[in-house]
Amino acid sequence: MNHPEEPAEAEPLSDLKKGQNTSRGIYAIAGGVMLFAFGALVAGVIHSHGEQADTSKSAPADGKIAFTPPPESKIPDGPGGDSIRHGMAIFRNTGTEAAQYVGNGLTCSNCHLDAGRKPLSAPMWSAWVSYPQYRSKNKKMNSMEDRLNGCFSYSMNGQGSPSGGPPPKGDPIYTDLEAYFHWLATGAATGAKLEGAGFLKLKKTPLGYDRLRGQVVYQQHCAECHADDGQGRTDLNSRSIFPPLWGPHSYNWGAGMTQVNNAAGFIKVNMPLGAGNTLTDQQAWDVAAWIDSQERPKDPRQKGSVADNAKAFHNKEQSFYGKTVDGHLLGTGTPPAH
Amino acid sequence: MLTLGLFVVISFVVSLAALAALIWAISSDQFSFSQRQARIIFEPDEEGQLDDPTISPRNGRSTHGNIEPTKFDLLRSSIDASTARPVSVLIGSAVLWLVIGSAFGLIASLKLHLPDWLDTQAWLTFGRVRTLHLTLVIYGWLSMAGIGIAMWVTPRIFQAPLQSPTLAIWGTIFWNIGLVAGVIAIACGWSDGEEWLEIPWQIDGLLAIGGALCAVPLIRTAFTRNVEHIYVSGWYYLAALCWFPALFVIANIPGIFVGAEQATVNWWFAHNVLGLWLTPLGLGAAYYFIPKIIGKPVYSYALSLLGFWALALFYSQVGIHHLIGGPVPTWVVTLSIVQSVMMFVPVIAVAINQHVVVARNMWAFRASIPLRFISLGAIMYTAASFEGSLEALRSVNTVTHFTQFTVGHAHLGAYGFTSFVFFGCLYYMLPRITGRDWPLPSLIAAHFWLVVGGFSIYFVALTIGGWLQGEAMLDATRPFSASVILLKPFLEGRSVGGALMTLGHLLFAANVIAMFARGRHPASAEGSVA
Amino acid sequence: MNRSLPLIILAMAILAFATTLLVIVPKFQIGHEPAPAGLHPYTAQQQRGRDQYVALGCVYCHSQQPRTPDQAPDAERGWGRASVAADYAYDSPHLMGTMRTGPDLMNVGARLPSMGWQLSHLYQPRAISPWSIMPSYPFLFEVKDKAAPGDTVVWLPAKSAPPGKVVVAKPEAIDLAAYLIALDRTYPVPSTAIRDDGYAKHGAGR
Amino acid sequence: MSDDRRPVDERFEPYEPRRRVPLPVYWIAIALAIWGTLTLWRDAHAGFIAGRQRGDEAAADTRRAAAPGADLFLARCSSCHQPDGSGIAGAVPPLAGSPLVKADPSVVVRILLRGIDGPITVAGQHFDGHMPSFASVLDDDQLARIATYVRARFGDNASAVSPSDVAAARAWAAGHPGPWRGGDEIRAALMPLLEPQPAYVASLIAAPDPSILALVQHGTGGGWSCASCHGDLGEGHGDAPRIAGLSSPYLLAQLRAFAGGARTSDAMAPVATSLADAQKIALASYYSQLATPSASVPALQGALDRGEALALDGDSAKGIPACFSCHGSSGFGVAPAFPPIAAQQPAYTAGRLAGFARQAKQGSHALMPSVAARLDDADRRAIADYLATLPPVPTGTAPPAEQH
Repeated sequence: MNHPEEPAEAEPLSDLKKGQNTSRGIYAIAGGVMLFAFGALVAGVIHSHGEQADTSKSAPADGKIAFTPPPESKIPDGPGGDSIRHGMAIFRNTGTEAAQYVGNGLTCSNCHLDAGRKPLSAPMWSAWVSYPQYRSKNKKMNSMEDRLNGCFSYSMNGQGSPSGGPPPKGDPIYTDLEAYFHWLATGAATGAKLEGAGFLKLKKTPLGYDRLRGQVVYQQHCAECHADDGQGRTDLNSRSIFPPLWGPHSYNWGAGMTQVNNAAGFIKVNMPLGAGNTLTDQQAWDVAAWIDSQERPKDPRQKGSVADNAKAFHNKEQSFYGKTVDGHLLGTGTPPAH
Repeated sequence: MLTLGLFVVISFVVSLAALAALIWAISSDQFSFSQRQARIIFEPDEEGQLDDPTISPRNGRSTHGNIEPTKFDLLRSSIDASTARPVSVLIGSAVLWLVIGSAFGLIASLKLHLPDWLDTQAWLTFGRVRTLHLTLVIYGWLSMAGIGIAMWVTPRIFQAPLQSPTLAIWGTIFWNIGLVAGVIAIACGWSDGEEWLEIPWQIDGLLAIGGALCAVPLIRTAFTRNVEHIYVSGWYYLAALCWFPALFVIANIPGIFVGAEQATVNWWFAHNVLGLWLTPLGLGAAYYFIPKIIGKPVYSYALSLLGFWALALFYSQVGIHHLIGGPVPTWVVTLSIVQSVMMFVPVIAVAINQHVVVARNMWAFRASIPLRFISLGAIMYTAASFEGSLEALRSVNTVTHFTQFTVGHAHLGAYGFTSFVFFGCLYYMLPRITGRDWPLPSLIAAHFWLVVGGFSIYFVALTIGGWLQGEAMLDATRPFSASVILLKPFLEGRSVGGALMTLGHLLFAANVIAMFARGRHPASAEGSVA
Repeated sequence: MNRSLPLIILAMAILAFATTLLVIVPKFQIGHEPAPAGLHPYTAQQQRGRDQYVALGCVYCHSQQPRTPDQAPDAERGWGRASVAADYAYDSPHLMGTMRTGPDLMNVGARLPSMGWQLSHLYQPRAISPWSIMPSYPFLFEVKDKAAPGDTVVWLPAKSAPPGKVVVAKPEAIDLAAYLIALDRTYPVPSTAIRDDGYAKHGAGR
Repeated sequence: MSDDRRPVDERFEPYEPRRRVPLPVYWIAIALAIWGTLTLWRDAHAGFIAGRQRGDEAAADTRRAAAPGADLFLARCSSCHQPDGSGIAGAVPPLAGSPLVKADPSVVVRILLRGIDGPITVAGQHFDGHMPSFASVLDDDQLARIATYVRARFGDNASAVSPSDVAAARAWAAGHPGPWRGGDEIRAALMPLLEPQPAYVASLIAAPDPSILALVQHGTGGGWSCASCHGDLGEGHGDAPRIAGLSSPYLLAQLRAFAGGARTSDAMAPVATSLADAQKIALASYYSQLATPSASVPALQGALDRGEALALDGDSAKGIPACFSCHGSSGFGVAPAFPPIAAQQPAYTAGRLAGFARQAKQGSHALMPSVAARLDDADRRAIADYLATLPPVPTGTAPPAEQH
């Protein structure tokens, strides 16, 4: 009856054995709690690691300050808020809210996407903190109102509007737009270099830009929305959904967008809408050249001939203004709309 | 809401309290039990000798010398003689159903990637063939083989001849008639329509009677036993033989449950068939045969107590994890999830008990194919239970639910564990029953390697394929068709594995038939050594 | 553990405890849910089709229990809102299923309400979805030279149609398709409806 | 010889030695018990959250019901008529100062119920408008609140409109199907004193060929009938899309894409393949002319607020442009390439967006794949459900009378 693996026979519980049981119980409970804590720790580490992978995206770039404008829901109530809201409405529906001063089919938010919020489409929060500013365009210190006046004159083709020009100095349109910009820039430091300001400065490509190569790109990537003739498209109520890119309803020859480099930078980042950065740099340059080598309303600054005006205002630009394309002198201007 | 939340808490607290009480009882020796009683049957020189009747001097392998017969051998011979006839009938039927059932399984598997094959007859459509496979292997092969093994082992551990063996034979006949009727009904499209409960309830009565007739002799034997202590296998067998009839009858009563209620009953039953019927049958067998073949006892009495009662406590409440994310109350699902994970406790207890003795005697594992079958089966029980506990976690279940992963898991439990254990047991038992050596010993190894290889292919294919299928279904950007297309090569792999397994079963059946065909050895049929 | 009777009694008591929790209490809880107003009992034809569904074992590849958006994109696949216990008020046997070898069918009638499509698909799924591994059910159809009046002719794409013959649906096929089309649980259910909410998380899915 | 051998004698019968339960087993048991308790608590909490989520929807409904109509106006009207009711020059008539708003309450309600299709002059400005019908997407109570709000704000505090007024107008509108045919008809029926209105010139729409109607209704001539999946009026079901009112070129392009394999759909491919090109052209034309009420309701538990924000403004943080910046205000579409998305079946919208996201994963840089790749599950459900609440595109004609 000798079983070597067998521990001693069960005996009546002695006090010693009871003590052993108690200490074993303590060991068991302590070990169990520790095991649970260890398990929870491991699970927690795995879990938080998974979460980190999601959020480790935004890294600051070249010393510029990242900035996010406040959400629309944060617009304050009261008269101040009303002004901000109206500014936003003008920005989005310029042709309705500032109908007197708009001479084409565009709105501010056609180029300043997402109602002036989107980085690298000249967002208004970055514009607000960089004015007043000296501009070589008109060789003077510009206030924000001066700048907006320029927008109405050129990009919105004020000359073709019912009033024949931009809103007069001191018009509440300026105030409301500025209120909106000021609110968008909430928390941004004045004069700071913000990440995503202005348009992308697209590097030149070895091939340069070519309008005929651009025509191919246009047909492939742009015409579905902006139409073959560049006149954009409207919904069934004739409301413009895709803005006209040239012709009488587009921006005039004084607008910054007529400069191929500006257009190329804008296109590269933002177009096709929702699929930005899918075109190559070369495609962006070429298609910008195609668009900006089409006729559009004349430069309102033009006093004499196109050639004179080209010398006065366009000589330092990468622009087709004053050049002859397919036998047509660009800058002559389209006939007035309507 | 509050009262139902209370229910969950109460049920879990009750289970935990029961577990704690059990642990306390074990650690403070509350179970009066005399080792002497259980051990009186042994002689000091019995341990450490391989006992494997598939190894005979005829094939040149013998591990121990000729030991003089003892009084105990005489007793054992008369015990074996009392069970020989009913066990032979049960096992013969079981092996027949195994072959037919696995053939249907192979057809079903092939149809999943050859959907236009055999499509002109209604009874050969996938939905019926698959059901015939499940019904035949669960109620034909596993249940009958399990009962047969229990019927052979129980009188041995009780050291008493089987009481009323004729009842058991009648039970087998009823069970077989019920099974055949059920199978024909399903093939004709007459089905109760719930998974694991397809046999029409009108026919289930025959199975219930058959099962009861088989259970009565065993329970009677338990009450007339000649040893005081009940060996651990006996606990599992006694409990399973009481659990299963209760489950089967309750789940088959028609007209009480409707809709979502019926689903809870369905899965309460279906999982308990695994947990409270096949698992105890398999574990009981493993608890007897592993030490028996090695000739050394399992690790610890206290552990087997913990393993058995924790299994009863937790396994009975896990069924609703088949309805995670489904239209049943959150608290039932959560309860089943928690209890599924608590299953780690009994599984670890059983694993230590069974694996330690094998690990310390690897020479026996290498030498004996029956032990290899049984011990691999026990390992796969551990694996299947761990996998099942993890699969019940909500995060894992989201992926694996509704996929072939669960099919792989079900086969790990029902095939890898139970069938492997039963194969090993039958290889050990049949020479004892018939008094003859296996007529085709070389087929035993072939059987082993075919089913091991086949099942490995089967399980790996479905586990990987099922997981990928689940991931595809969770990704809304992938169409549903993606989950089907990616699965096809894995389904083909499954057929390859299934074909190997079926081939192995044919070899096994050939061996069994050849053995029975030669009849019982006259000496052992006499029931006496002299 | 030396006596069998206490062992058996305790084992059965544990099972009774589990049965109470998993079967009896849920039965009363679910049983108290009224059938939704939008859910109708099956018509005789739909019930016959349902019996076909059971007999052919459709449930082994098709679940009928969409999950919540918190857990899985079932709704995005058009399988419908997550089902609740009361949706099954008229289902016996229940056909929730546990496999999705094929798509969920809880709302297949809302998703694919075309009888013609269902019949073509039952005759030969691969005529419609080449990737499908669903069995074809030719024994639910007759192939005739010419359709008789009153026959339901099944349209098939040219590559799958038997040349020069027409495929006509037997009543069993029409019943089954009628049942499938009746599977439409898109009516609203109360916010207190019973289902497993264990996947709900703060902010998830909202 | 061996046949006569007795089986080898057995000596060993298994037993269990006495040995204590190893401590690690206790550790695992205790750790699991703690885990189980926490899990039970957490899941009970999850049930509580789910209940509250559903409760939140109900609460939001009550909140909306209690609001005097301003939020409904902002959600339903302002994208065209503008938040201040000024309309859009040349496109959408103003509400502020419009005589229609100040007139009898039934005028506003009946316009909301039927929509307008045709020329109209408001405050001296000429429009050729298409206003959708809200009859199928808003209930009497909601319409009453919008009408009340519009009249109070833009109609010099004109009297309130009650749901019963709307119900009465609905009964009347049942006998007058289709949209108002321009200001002329409104002037004739409701407001004789309205300023002179331009004449409505009925556009000539050829009656559909009987063979096309047979194809639509019975599938005679190839494929399952269109109506059996897309509904009698092309309103869609589940993930079969609404096709009524989609532009003819768009529909034709899709049919050809299904036939050619450029667009995949298990159900559409066999049908499109079996249709002759002339049939495709006729079907596209037929469905483009149907003005069918919306049959779409939110079904994906999407967050409608999020959906509205995405549709109107997009999400700049995720680089998602507004849906309406291409698909037109109110999701009415921009011919020919951008289909109407308003009143679309939500399961179809969500599934299509998911399909686009898939294309993006496979390397497509096309427009919709690029956008859809930035939407997650919740966004797709939100957009789909929001679009389902919108009125259907107000174009084409009323459905053929024999189909009612």
